[in-house]
Amino acid sequence: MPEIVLSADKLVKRFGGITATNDVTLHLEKGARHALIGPNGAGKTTLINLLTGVLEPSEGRITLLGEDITRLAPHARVQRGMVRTFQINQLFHTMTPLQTLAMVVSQQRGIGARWWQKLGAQAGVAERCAELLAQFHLSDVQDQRTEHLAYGKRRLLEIAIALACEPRVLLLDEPVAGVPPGEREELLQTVAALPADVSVLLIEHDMDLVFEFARRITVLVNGTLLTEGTPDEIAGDPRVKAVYLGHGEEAAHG
Amino acid sequence: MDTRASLLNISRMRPWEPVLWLIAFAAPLLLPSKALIVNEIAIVALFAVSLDLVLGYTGIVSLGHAAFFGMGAYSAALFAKHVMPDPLAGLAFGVATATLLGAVGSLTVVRGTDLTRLMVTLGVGLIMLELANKLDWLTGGADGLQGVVIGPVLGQFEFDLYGKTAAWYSLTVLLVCFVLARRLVHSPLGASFKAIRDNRLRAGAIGIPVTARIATAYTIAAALAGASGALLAQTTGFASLDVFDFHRSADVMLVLIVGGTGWLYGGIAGAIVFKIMYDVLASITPQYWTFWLGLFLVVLVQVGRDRLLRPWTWFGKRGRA
Amino acid sequence: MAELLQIENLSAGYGEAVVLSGVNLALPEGQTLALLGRNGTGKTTLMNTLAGATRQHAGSIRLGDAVLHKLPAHERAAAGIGWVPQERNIFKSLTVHENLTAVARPGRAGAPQWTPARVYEMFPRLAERKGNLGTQLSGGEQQMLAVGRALVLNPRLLLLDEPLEGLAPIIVEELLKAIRRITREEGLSAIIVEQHPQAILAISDLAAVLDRGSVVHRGGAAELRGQPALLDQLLGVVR
Amino acid sequence: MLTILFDGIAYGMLLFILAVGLAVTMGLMNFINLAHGAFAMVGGYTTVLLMQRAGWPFLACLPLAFLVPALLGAVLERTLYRPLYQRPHLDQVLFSIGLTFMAVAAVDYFIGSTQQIMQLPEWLKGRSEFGSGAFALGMGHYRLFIIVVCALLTLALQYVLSSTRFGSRLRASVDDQRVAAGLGINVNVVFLATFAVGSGLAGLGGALGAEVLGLDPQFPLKFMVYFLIVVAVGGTASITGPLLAALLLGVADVAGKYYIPKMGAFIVYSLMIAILIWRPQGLFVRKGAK
Amino acid sequence: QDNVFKIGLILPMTGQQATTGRQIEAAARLYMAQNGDTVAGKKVQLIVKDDTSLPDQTRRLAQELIVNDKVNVLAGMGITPSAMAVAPLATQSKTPLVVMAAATSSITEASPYVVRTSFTLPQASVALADWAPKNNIKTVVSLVSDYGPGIDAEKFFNARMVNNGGKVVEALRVPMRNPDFAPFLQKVRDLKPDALFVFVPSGAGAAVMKQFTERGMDKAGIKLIGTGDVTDDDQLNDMGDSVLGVVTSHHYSAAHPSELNKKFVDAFQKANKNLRPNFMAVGGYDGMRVIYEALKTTKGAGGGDALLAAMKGQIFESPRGKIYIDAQTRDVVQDIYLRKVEKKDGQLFNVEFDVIKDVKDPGKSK
Ligand SMILES: Nc1ncnc2c1ncn2[C@@H]1O[C@H](COP(=O)(O)OP(=O)(O)OP(=O)(O)O)[C@@H](O)[C@H]1O
Ligand SMILES: Nc1ncnc2c1ncn2[C@@H]1O[C@H](COP(=O)(O)OP(=O)(O)OP(=O)(O)O)[C@@H](O)[C@H]1O
Ligand SMILES: [Mg+2]
Ligand SMILES: [Mg+2]
Repeated sequence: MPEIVLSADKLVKRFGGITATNDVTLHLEKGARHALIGPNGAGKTTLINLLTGVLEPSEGRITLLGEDITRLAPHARVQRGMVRTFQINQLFHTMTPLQTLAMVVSQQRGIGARWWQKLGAQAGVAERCAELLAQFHLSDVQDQRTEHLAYGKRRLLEIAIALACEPRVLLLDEPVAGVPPGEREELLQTVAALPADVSVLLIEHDMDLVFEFARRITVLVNGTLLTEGTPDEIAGDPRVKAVYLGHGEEAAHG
Repeated sequence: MDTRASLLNISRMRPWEPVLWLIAFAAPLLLPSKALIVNEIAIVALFAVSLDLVLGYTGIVSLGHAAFFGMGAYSAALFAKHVMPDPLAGLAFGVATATLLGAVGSLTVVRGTDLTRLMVTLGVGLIMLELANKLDWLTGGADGLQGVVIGPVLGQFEFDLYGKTAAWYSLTVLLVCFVLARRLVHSPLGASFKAIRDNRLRAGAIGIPVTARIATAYTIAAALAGASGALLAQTTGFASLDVFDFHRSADVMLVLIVGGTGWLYGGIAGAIVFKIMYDVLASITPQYWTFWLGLFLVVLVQVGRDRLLRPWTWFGKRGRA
Repeated sequence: MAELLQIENLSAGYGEAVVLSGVNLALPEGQTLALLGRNGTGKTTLMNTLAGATRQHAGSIRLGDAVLHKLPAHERAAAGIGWVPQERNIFKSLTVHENLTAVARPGRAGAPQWTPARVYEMFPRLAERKGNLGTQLSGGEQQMLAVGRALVLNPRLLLLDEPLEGLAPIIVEELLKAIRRITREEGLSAIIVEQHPQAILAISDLAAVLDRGSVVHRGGAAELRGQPALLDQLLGVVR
Repeated sequence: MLTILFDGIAYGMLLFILAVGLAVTMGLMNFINLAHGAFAMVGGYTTVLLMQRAGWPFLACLPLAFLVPALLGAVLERTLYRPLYQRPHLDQVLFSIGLTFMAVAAVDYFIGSTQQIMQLPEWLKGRSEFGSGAFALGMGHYRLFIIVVCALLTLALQYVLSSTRFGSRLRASVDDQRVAAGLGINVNVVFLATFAVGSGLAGLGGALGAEVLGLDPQFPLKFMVYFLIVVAVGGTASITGPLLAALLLGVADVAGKYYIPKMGAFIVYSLMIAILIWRPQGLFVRKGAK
Repeated sequence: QDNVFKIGLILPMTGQQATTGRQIEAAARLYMAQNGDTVAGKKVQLIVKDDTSLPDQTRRLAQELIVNDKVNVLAGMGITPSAMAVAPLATQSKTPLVVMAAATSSITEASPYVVRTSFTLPQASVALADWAPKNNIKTVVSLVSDYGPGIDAEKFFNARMVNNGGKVVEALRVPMRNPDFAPFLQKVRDLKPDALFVFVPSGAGAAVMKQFTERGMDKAGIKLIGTGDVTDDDQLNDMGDSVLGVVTSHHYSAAHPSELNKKFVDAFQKANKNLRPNFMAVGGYDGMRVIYEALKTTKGAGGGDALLAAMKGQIFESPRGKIYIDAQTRDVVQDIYLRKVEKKDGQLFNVEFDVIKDVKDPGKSK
């Protein structure tokens, strides 16, 4: 049986009267390509926020690589290898993509607290940045301030940052929203091509991509786990169709 | 451009920088009558650079920076009075106590919004002021601390009435601190400060220990503020309660904003502009100079600092960032 | 058929930078235009210019009798523009309900009226979150609210900037149906920007493709939909 | 003891009335207007000058103490403030401090730097005493007057901001000026009106506060810290927040100085720091706000 | 150049203490206008600087005046720390420093070059403590601002009060930043002493007065007494009838009944938009006189030490009455008056009704 790297145990999150996450249990295997789908407001983003420590769960337990991280600070979870992207871009608007990535790479390599060396002076940092910039088609805008980039470019940077962290567990919250069709596939291929021991959890409403990418799919509805299974099982599940997929030809847009 | 070169380019020394410093160091010789104001500018500039580290680079507003300034000033003065008159030792002591206070004080700024930080720091500053007032057996209370005698720098250079030694001493300390600060802001650590300023949520999400970094930035800034306070006490041979006063924190903030935040030279530029303007205006109209200073600030903001402080952009195309 | 919207020789941009140049477009009353184009070609800029949120350098825009380009932004809503910005821009310190009521205005006499209640009917999810602040909504909920907020303006022309982004397939399906219904049955016109041409062309009457700030293709939507090769070439899907 | 409570409430109300205008501009419009005190000073001087030089009765001056700064605020909003809404907060700080400096020097130049002292009408000067011993309650009539005026104002403001469409349009304009305009809100008029009212309130506060706090050209700088404390502790999201904060601080300050005078200087600041560290968003924030 | 005699007058011209600066500057200029600006063949030049009450500024300005402008005399000093910061410079450069306002006792000890023409708080408060027990005031509460002069006033008043058989029920100190006196006054009211002794910096005095009456403390049988700062001539007229009858002790009142004073007040008011001179002004006026006389005596020869020597021991008639500069302590010795606020010609004045002659600064005898 494959090793479980990340697991959520009976997670509950309440906002006042709303229960956004209701008793959710989820296991992510080593090397998983796992998708999380569900109607709008089902609690997908909330779940990611709980896993990464942006929110504190009302109840339940989170384990990462065998360690209980329920109360761990967000940055400490990143240092243990769990990285996420945001549904709504969270970027460093006064820095350039290059500076941003150089900072993230330094941070990732444990030299983020050095104050006596220049950013980018250490061996390999600049090279790694160049690689990432090229991979995400950002080389041409590497020296522009992030706030002046077009939305699509900013979206790419959002994901590039996460990958620069060299994650072992990667949580992607609608990563390709705003990215044009051609580049979507390419982007997901980049993700899919991550080393086999990296586990990925993907939230996405573009079903073509989800079914192409995922080996397992979990469906969340109203904060509760509806079902979990292989893509084929999910695609055929009438309950999923009723609450999420719909029936029309336009269902999976694109 | 090659990524590495492009990255390192940002921190390259610009040709005008050594020129600026040379002029600064030559000033007390060329204009001996202005040595005292050069000294004062250097002190304020150092104070403003310190604020820039927290405000400009880390995005932490502080209206209580005088707490560290005052701590440095009183520590250095008391050290000279009770332990030994050597200025460098006193400076080190002032920096040390201010650093300590900064480390403790940083607990109050790691959480909250801009407004909360503004007020908490302000509160800490005012409490320090009241404390210094109450501890009058140590600080001399509201009359100020007297009997401070500062020895010669390095056992060689006496503080003279013309203020030349003072000016060079302060300029040297400013230069050393500035070089260190410059190193810092272009380093990975400095980049993480900027990241926290721009987007704290994301900074945490890429593994930056946000709280600890804010505390670090704040403590470093406190150390520099302490140094500038110590310089003031040593070059005037006096310390009084107003080193802790609210207006000092407010003034240094104005100085920094005038010069521009997040630039390091902003603090220096602001100090030069502000002090010279005060000196000129106040000698023309000692009663109403605040009006003209206010007018300057209003115009500065309305016209835009970039265009006012960088004359070469007055005629060029606008909109280039 | 009378043209509702008439754009002539429009150029616009940010600061001094010019993004759009020489754009000509026309849209008859009650019709829907699919506005397509790759990333960064100026689709959002065009929408924002219509809404008065971007600096217009030259050209003219007319909406019915109104000379739109001479009106300040806030009067354009009265003239009949209903805008759904790309980044949603929900008012974060207002509740869902306040987001709707703050901007709601009565429509033209005789036409069916959009009210907050009707928006809730269309998106029941919003009704459940009526008292939540803007920031406390999920991404999809924000998108629904942005659409609803544009509808309660009772516009004559809806500007929808990537309205399907982030919505669940089933909602997408329903929203598309709703848009079709609103345009066909209530005489509303709409411009829809989308990254995915297929879904949107299916419900549009006309199509236009932007590239580097200029219109490079104009025609019927069904026509374009039937020519995947042309579409791919225009949108640069296959590179 | 009740007297102390009463004095504390009156003092708190006074702080509130001085700060409420700032809560409006800073909290609702998101503009750091440190020149707030200058508008308060304008209101104060309007009243004092009208009473001293034109012999107007106190009550008749109050509407003008509102209107004059409101009008001034409106003019300045149109000319100087408006271009700065989109600018960084620090620029706003610089600008509004500059404006304050100018106001201070100008008042000094035209009116002089001495304290202006206001003569209240007789019916406000008195004092009523009730009960005795620990429950003795002495109420200065003027303080009572402040409490009443303040309470009425709060109710009116709270109603306008939370229950009218104007309130939500204002907050929408602040959240996103560009989009609000694009959705048909006349942002300029909304801001103009709000700023004018905020300035007017400041002026009213200045007029009412001049009696207790004194009035000289330094007024805007001297009391800036107090305005800020009230707004910070109360949070900027509502009107009731600053009100409760002002009351809490007022009572704590007065009681503290009465019972432990030696700690007098520390009380307000320590309380503020404690509260803000405990609740960094302010003590009374709108339910559920981030 | 050699024929110019420069006086560097450093004062707070802006900020909280601005009125101090204004009064002194006006008085100094008045003295020069009345006595000409040429003395002993030298042209007297007054250089006014604003230190905004910041000691480090005072110090820098003084230093610049000494080394750049080569002033012959430094003068002014609005607050104690300013004077203290400048004192070492006076010693180092052998420049006489004429203190015209700052009132803490110890200033004259900070440098042998300091000469004071204002007053000290012990001077004023001790006189009051002598008067009070003889006038049915047996128990007092003292209320002072929590800074140097306030603490001086408290110390000397209370000690002398006890010495004279009175009783000090409580000594209250008010923080410098204190917008509302209510809690302190309420405390006093609950303690029910015969009188409340007040020292607050001029400016805050009016607020205390008003709140005192508003609280009905006079009706509860508590008298208000204090040093003259509380009923500062500058503002007295605006304080309203509630201050009628308040007894204070001070060295100067604009209502001092002498020919010289009448002339001084009239001329001052004429030159300054009807502003009434207060005790600050008289400090500045007399300070200028001390400098002028010293210059006359030395004929401008001999530098700072000679000037200083010529300042010591000057005896003359000032608008406040006869004063002299004690040669030993360089501090002013003067009559302290007990005054009561009364209405004359529709205006409020501190009318003198008793005098204690030749009061030295009691702080020096310690
Ligand atoms: N801070 C909050 N306070 C109150 N309710 C909240 C808060 N944050 C989220 N919610 C509610 O919790 C529910 C789950 O939100 P979440 O963002 O997790 O949905 P989601 O599954 O990511 O949806 P989408 O696909 O639309 O992004 C939503 O209905 C939302 O309104
Ligand atoms: N605020 C801005 N300031 C300066 N330039 C901008 C700004 N916003 C967009 N641009 C530039 O304008 C161009 C067009 O951008 P626009 O957002 O209109 O494209 P788009 O077609 O909507 O792209 P997307 O599909 O990514 O939304 C881009 O090159 C972008 O860099
Ligand atoms: Mg989501
Ligand atoms: Mg777009």
